Amino acid sequence: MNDTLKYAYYPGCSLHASAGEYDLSTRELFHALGISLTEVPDWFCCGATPAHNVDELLSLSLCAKNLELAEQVEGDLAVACASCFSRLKFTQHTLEENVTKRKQVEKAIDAPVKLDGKVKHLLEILAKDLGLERLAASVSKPLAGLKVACYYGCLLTRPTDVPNLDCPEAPTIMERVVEAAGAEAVAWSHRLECCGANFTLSRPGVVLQLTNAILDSAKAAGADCVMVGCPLCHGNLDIRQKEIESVYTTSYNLPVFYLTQLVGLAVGLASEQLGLDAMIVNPTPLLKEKGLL
Amino acid sequence: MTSTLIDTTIYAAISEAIQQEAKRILTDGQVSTIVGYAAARRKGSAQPMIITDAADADKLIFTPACVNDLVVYLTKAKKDIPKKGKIGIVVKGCDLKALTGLIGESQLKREELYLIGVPCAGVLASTFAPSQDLTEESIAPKCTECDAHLPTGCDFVPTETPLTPELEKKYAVEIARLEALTPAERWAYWKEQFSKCIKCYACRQVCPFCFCEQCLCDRNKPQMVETTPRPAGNTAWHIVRAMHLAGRCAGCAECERVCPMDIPLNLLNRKMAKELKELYDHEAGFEVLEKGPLTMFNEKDDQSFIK
Amino acid sequence: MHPAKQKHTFEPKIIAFVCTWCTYAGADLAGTSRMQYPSNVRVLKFPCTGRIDPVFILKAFQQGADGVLVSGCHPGDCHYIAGNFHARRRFAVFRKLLEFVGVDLNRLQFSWVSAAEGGKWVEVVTDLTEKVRNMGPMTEFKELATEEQWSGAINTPELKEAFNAI
Amino acid sequence: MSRIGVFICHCGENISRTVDVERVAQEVGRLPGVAFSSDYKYMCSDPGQTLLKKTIQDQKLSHVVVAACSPRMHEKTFRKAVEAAGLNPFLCEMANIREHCSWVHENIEEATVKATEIVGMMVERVKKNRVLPTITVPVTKRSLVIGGGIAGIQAALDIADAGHEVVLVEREPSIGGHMAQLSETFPTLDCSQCIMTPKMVDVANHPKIKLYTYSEIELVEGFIGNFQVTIKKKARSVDEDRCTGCGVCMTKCPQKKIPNKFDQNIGMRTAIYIPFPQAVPNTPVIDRENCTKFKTGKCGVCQKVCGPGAVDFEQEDRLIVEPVGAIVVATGFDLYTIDEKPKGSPIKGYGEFGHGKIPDVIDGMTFERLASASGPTGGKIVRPSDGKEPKQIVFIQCIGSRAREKGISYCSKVCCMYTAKHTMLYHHKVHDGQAYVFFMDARTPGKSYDEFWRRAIEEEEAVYIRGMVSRLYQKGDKIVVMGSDIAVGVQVEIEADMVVLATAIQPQKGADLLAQKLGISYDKYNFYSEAHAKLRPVECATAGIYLAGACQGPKDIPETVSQASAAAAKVMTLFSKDKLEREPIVARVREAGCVGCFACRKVCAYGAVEEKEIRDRQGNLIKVVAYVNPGVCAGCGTCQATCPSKCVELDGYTDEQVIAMIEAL
Amino acid sequence: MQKYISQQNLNTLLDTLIASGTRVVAPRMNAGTPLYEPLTSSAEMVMDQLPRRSAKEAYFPVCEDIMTYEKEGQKVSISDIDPARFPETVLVGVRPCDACAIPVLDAVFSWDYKDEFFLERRRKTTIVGLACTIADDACFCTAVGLSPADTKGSDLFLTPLEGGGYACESYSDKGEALINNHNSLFNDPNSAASLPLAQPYMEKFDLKKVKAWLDEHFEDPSWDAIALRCVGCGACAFVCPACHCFDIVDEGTEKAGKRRKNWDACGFWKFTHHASGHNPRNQQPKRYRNRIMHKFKYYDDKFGQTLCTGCGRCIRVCPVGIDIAQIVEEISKKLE
Repeated sequence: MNDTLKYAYYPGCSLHASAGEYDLSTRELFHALGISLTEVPDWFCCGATPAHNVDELLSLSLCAKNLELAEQVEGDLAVACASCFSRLKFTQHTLEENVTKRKQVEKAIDAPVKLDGKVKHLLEILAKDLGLERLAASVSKPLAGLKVACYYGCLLTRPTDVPNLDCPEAPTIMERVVEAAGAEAVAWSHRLECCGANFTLSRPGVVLQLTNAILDSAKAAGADCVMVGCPLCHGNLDIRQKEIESVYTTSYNLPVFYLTQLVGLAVGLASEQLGLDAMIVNPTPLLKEKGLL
Repeated sequence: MTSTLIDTTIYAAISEAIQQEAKRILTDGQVSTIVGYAAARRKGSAQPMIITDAADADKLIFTPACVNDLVVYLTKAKKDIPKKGKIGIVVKGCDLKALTGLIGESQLKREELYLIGVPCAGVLASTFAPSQDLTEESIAPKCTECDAHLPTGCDFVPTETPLTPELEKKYAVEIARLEALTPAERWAYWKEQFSKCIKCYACRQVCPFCFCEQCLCDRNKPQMVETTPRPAGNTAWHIVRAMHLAGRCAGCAECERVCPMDIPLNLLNRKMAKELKELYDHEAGFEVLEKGPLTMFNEKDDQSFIK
Repeated sequence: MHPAKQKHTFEPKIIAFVCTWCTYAGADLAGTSRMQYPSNVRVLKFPCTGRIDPVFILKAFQQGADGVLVSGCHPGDCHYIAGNFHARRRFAVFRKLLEFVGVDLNRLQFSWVSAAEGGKWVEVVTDLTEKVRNMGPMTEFKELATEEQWSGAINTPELKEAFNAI
Repeated sequence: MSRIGVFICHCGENISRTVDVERVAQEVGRLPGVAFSSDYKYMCSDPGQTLLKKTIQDQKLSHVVVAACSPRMHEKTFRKAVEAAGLNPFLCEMANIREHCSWVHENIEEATVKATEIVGMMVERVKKNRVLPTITVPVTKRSLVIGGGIAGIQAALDIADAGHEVVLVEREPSIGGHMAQLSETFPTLDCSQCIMTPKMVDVANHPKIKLYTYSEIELVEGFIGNFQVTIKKKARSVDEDRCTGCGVCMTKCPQKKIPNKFDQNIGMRTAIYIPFPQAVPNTPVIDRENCTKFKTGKCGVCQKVCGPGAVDFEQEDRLIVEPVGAIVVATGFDLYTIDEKPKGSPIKGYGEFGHGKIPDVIDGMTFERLASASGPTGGKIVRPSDGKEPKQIVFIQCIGSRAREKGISYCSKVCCMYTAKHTMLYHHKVHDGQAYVFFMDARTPGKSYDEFWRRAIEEEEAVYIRGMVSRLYQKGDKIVVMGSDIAVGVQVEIEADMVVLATAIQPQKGADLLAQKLGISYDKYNFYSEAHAKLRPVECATAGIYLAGACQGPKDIPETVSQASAAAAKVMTLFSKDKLEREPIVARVREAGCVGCFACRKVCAYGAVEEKEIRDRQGNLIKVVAYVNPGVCAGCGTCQATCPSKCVELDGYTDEQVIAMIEAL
Repeated sequence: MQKYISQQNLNTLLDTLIASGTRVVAPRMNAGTPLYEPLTSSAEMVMDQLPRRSAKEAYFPVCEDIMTYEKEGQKVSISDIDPARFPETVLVGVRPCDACAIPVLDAVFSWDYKDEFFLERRRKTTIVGLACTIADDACFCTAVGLSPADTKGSDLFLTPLEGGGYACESYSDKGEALINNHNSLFNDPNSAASLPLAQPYMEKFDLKKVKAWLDEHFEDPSWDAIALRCVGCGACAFVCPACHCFDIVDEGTEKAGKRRKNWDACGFWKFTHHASGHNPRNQQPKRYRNRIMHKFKYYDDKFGQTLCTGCGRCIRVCPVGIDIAQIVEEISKKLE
């Protein structure tokens, strides 16, 4: 493996909006780790969760086009958002399997479909391409004593055979990464439960119920905070936490970090480089308490 | 027009290295015999040489005229070569593939061989005099498709690395041309070629894989293939031969080189190799295989051609 | 009642190499069910398609066959476990070779016909016969057989006439 | 020149209606080598056969062609007749002019021409036929049975009762296998050990059965009727002849806390032990890994207390060679490991179900041991974690089975039934407890099986929930089981005290290695393959080797027992003759030409090709050639088509015969 | 009789002959290989290359039928080939190294047994020789005592001249006849000098010495050194103008077939392979030894001639670079 890792970078819409801190921390962290990210020129929405529910061809074409754009940039395609990751992977998988659909899509985007390029979630890049040893080596401020509940949500590892990020039902990649960063990953039950995703707008009740269960089990497992790799999960767990607490008359006060933020801290990046101030549940007390700020 | 030269300057150093090594292993008794190349009378020409005395080691050379696949001398078909003790042999990458295949077919044992690998930029085509320079035009067709300039897994390989320019793949081009023709046109092409055949069996005798003690084409009870050098028998012979080599031939192209009638025999073998690659992703000669593509099967093999 | 046969100017010679357990039995079934098919086919019985040597196909063409059929058990049904799997590879490769030397593969048919498929046997044989009949005689190998090296040739005007007559 | 006789049969009118038989007879009469040619109304009739025999003698015929129906109909008939007339039966061929001609063509001219050519073809063929002597193979009337579970025991007893010696080899210290571990058995709920142990004792006492426990198959050579089997008898450290089975050694052994595999490691045993009280033989074995004597050199109590002085620390593994004529493979099954993915296996684990992490998540076999009266808890169903009685218990079916994404797509067949049984056993012992079962489908075919399942629901109050479990996790001392009830379409969450996973049935570890020793084939799961899925379900493709029980695929006890008896019957059939006769259609190697490339061996599905050394008079090795074992060869001829120099020939289908037929056309 | 013929007239001559139904055999390209083959037009003729195979096949075919058989019932019937059917042939552009081999072959085919097939074809063939202007380092005709302008074996001999055309001289009635029948195409000889002839650089062998050594050394270690590497093909014999061994095989079916005569080569292991399985020449060097012995000793013993014309073909085609010229040269030095 050559030493300077190069990637095409597909931030996805959220990272240019609600999840700005994810984008920021990602760029900063990768820069710090000496991994080069080049943003895919003219990338556009992957269609996220809605598109494929209404028009499969559309969602496939959107991703296929993005994949084609990515070809211009050297290196595999690095993706931060679990949803984008899932969609891009799905597209590759579907078009691999199904020639007819591939033909349709090629017609739609008026270009040959490129399936050879690899789509990788940030976790994959940290854990596999860079490698846990090298990651651990670049840690200057180990997250000693920090108990982290690693939350995968639905899309990172499932369905079987599509993302191939880790074992779909009993993954460990997040734990391995955060442990490389010196933190302690707690064993808890709701790592892969659904957070309700975009029902947050249409059926908030459902989402509250689900997110509450998640936070509850994280807390029960003794976690100080939650780590996610998905803007939407982040939204539901972080932004809604106060609301959850009030509805279920309980208190969690669990900061919800993006993986890049926690790892960023470990490699010694400053809070502003990681956009910690953008977090709703204020992490500062916790980090101070643990002597990480 | 003058065709661009191919750099063979390293061949001198290689010859030197071969001589040193040959002397060494013969003196310390590691091997009893070495099969290599030596210079011959005609200008620039080379010939196979079998030496058993360290004193002869400095006769060994490597030049663009060292065309032979010496591996043939290790096969059962060549009983007369003394085969006591370990035998040393000089092999180019292409020759090595044949050797690998022969191990897979229980004809050779690696531990009984001492392999002197030759880094090779290419050798001369049979249609050019041995005195010719090695150029993009005079290079043997097989060398234009070579993927084994540096032999691997040998006991000794000189350190030189050959400069190997990308060349137009002569067989690939010719196969494509023939495939584009109609069956009738292809038949006409091969008919003309095979009509020249005189059944001298040079193609068979130099082929490392024609190690059969009795070729079925020599049998007369039953006579599977006409033995007479007539168009019918010739055609049958070359078809049967290509079939027998399918999946085994790794393209040393000796059959084609030695054919006194210039029949492009290796075309058939390369075509077969191409098909086996496409059908079963098989490529001969890279590793010792327990079973060849035609002695094994996969339940999911293509059967689109079967009703 | 089968349709009245019309006479053809050319009746192809079809040679079929079949395995005894499936296709031969299938052909028997066609017989016991009194199905009708062209009489051009001549059947050679083998224990298994695995026994069928490509040389036989070559020989058949040399002996004047206009079409050749090779048929055996469906994959998985081989009486000898895997004979037909080996045959499948062997012929997949051999037909490519024949094609490359200029044999029209429409004259060479492979099929799986089980002991229960009398109907399929009839269909396969009929189709091949019709196809080859429309293609006309397989002259390539026949011509070869009559050709000599120029040096061995002798004046045979009557033979030439005879051949041109074909 | 040969003197061939050709007999054209009219088959009443079946042939003569569309084939001009006289004309065929005439034309064929002109073929080179034909000495006699005539037609007759019914060749297969007595007078027809008499005519045949008479003509052979009068005309001094060298070969015979009978043109009639399909050889598949009457070849045997005519070859017998020919033999009776003093000719070798294989010098007679049939030309099929009925099924392949008269019945499928209506035009008399065409049919007659075709018939003539068919006969002509067979005439050329028969000319090249050789005299073939029938092959006979001696049969050693002893049988090897591999595996001492119910399958092996049943097969062994059946064969032994028929009066043939049986060598029974078991890997564990005692026979009994999995059935001995079970508590009760469906659908009758009779105690497994009560019906099992008597059979085990029968084996031990049977004069015709030679029992090797704590032993494994090392090497298998030879072929049907003539196998040489090398058995490795592992060092037991206890002399079987001396040991009286008094058990003092075990009571005195200081190492008492060793998890007992037989009890799924929930019960404990000593270092010198018998796996369970009814073990056969009742001779302890020292588990050298855990024995203080072997670890430190000290201790040796067992030796001191052993009256007969049976304990022998110096004992070593022994190799024993047993000649046998047939082999029954009954190696049984193993349970799917629900932990993390086993190394190097395509099969993925169920880490998410917390097995191995959550103590009260157990598998079905562990539940059997809990429920078993002779088990570690004396039949009390309690939680491994705290010994409390579970009041809420959840059974989850299809763990591994029918889970393509987990690497196993087959159904394990017995889980539906034993889970139903478990709910009953639980209900019988914990009256106030509640059992839940998550299932995909309930598969209960089999005599009074479905009734049994219904009973579990209707009388024993098990709650069956159709749907799979998505996740379970420890919460306090409860296990939260989250799943979906797809029948109702709601999410269910149960706080259970104990969870039982119905894990899939898999072949024994190392099944593939044993198969390679035996030269039998196996599928991608390592289940052994039968010769034919429908018609030869208990035979292996390799002659003389038979299958019994779950080593071939998931089976319950009754099925296993019947297959074991079937296998035994096959063995007895084989043993019913002193010599094995088979049609001499086998491959032979022309050693003079063979170059020993062994392409033939590579394509032989029967492992019939062996290596043979050719030596000169001084004994120097000239070359190694292929040798086809006529006892094993099945006669497919794939080897011949593969041999580059055609140095292996299939009798009855030689190149000479084939080419002659082609040239006849 | 001395004459001159222009290239154009020569072509006209050949075309007239072809038109008259005579078979005109001359060097032409067949799929990229120069071979002696029947012409359909003089335009096909190529004079500047030595054909890959020798001219011998014009009267000693690669393969010819010598009888046919048929079987019916219990009897066999045989019919012969009628030599009258061999075609009239004019063989043009024959190099001296090919032409000189013809008298050599005549000797063996008309010795104790008269081979009607060979002799009749000879009778019907007129040989038009051509002085040789092309030589490479495999050529050694001069070394075996011949020359690029040797007229032995030719009925008519052409010598290419400066400024085109050929001086031609007849050496037999056949040659004479050819000129007379087409008189108009021949002119009187002119003074133009002939083109420079080929000059094989190999020095003349002392064939006496060679034979003398061979007489004494049937068994000799050097045979291994010479031919251990021989792979046992028939290329050398088949391209040789003087090799004349043949094999006879029956080919056909149970009902009918032919008996055929094919070229054979002493290099083949089968050449001396007995039905018993025994092979007196059980090793390749022994087989190759026969090639040298036959050419430079046995044939001399029988017919007082050498069975090699130094055309160098076997040297050019040998797959393993066996060089007969070098071998003979070394042998000739052995006695010094």
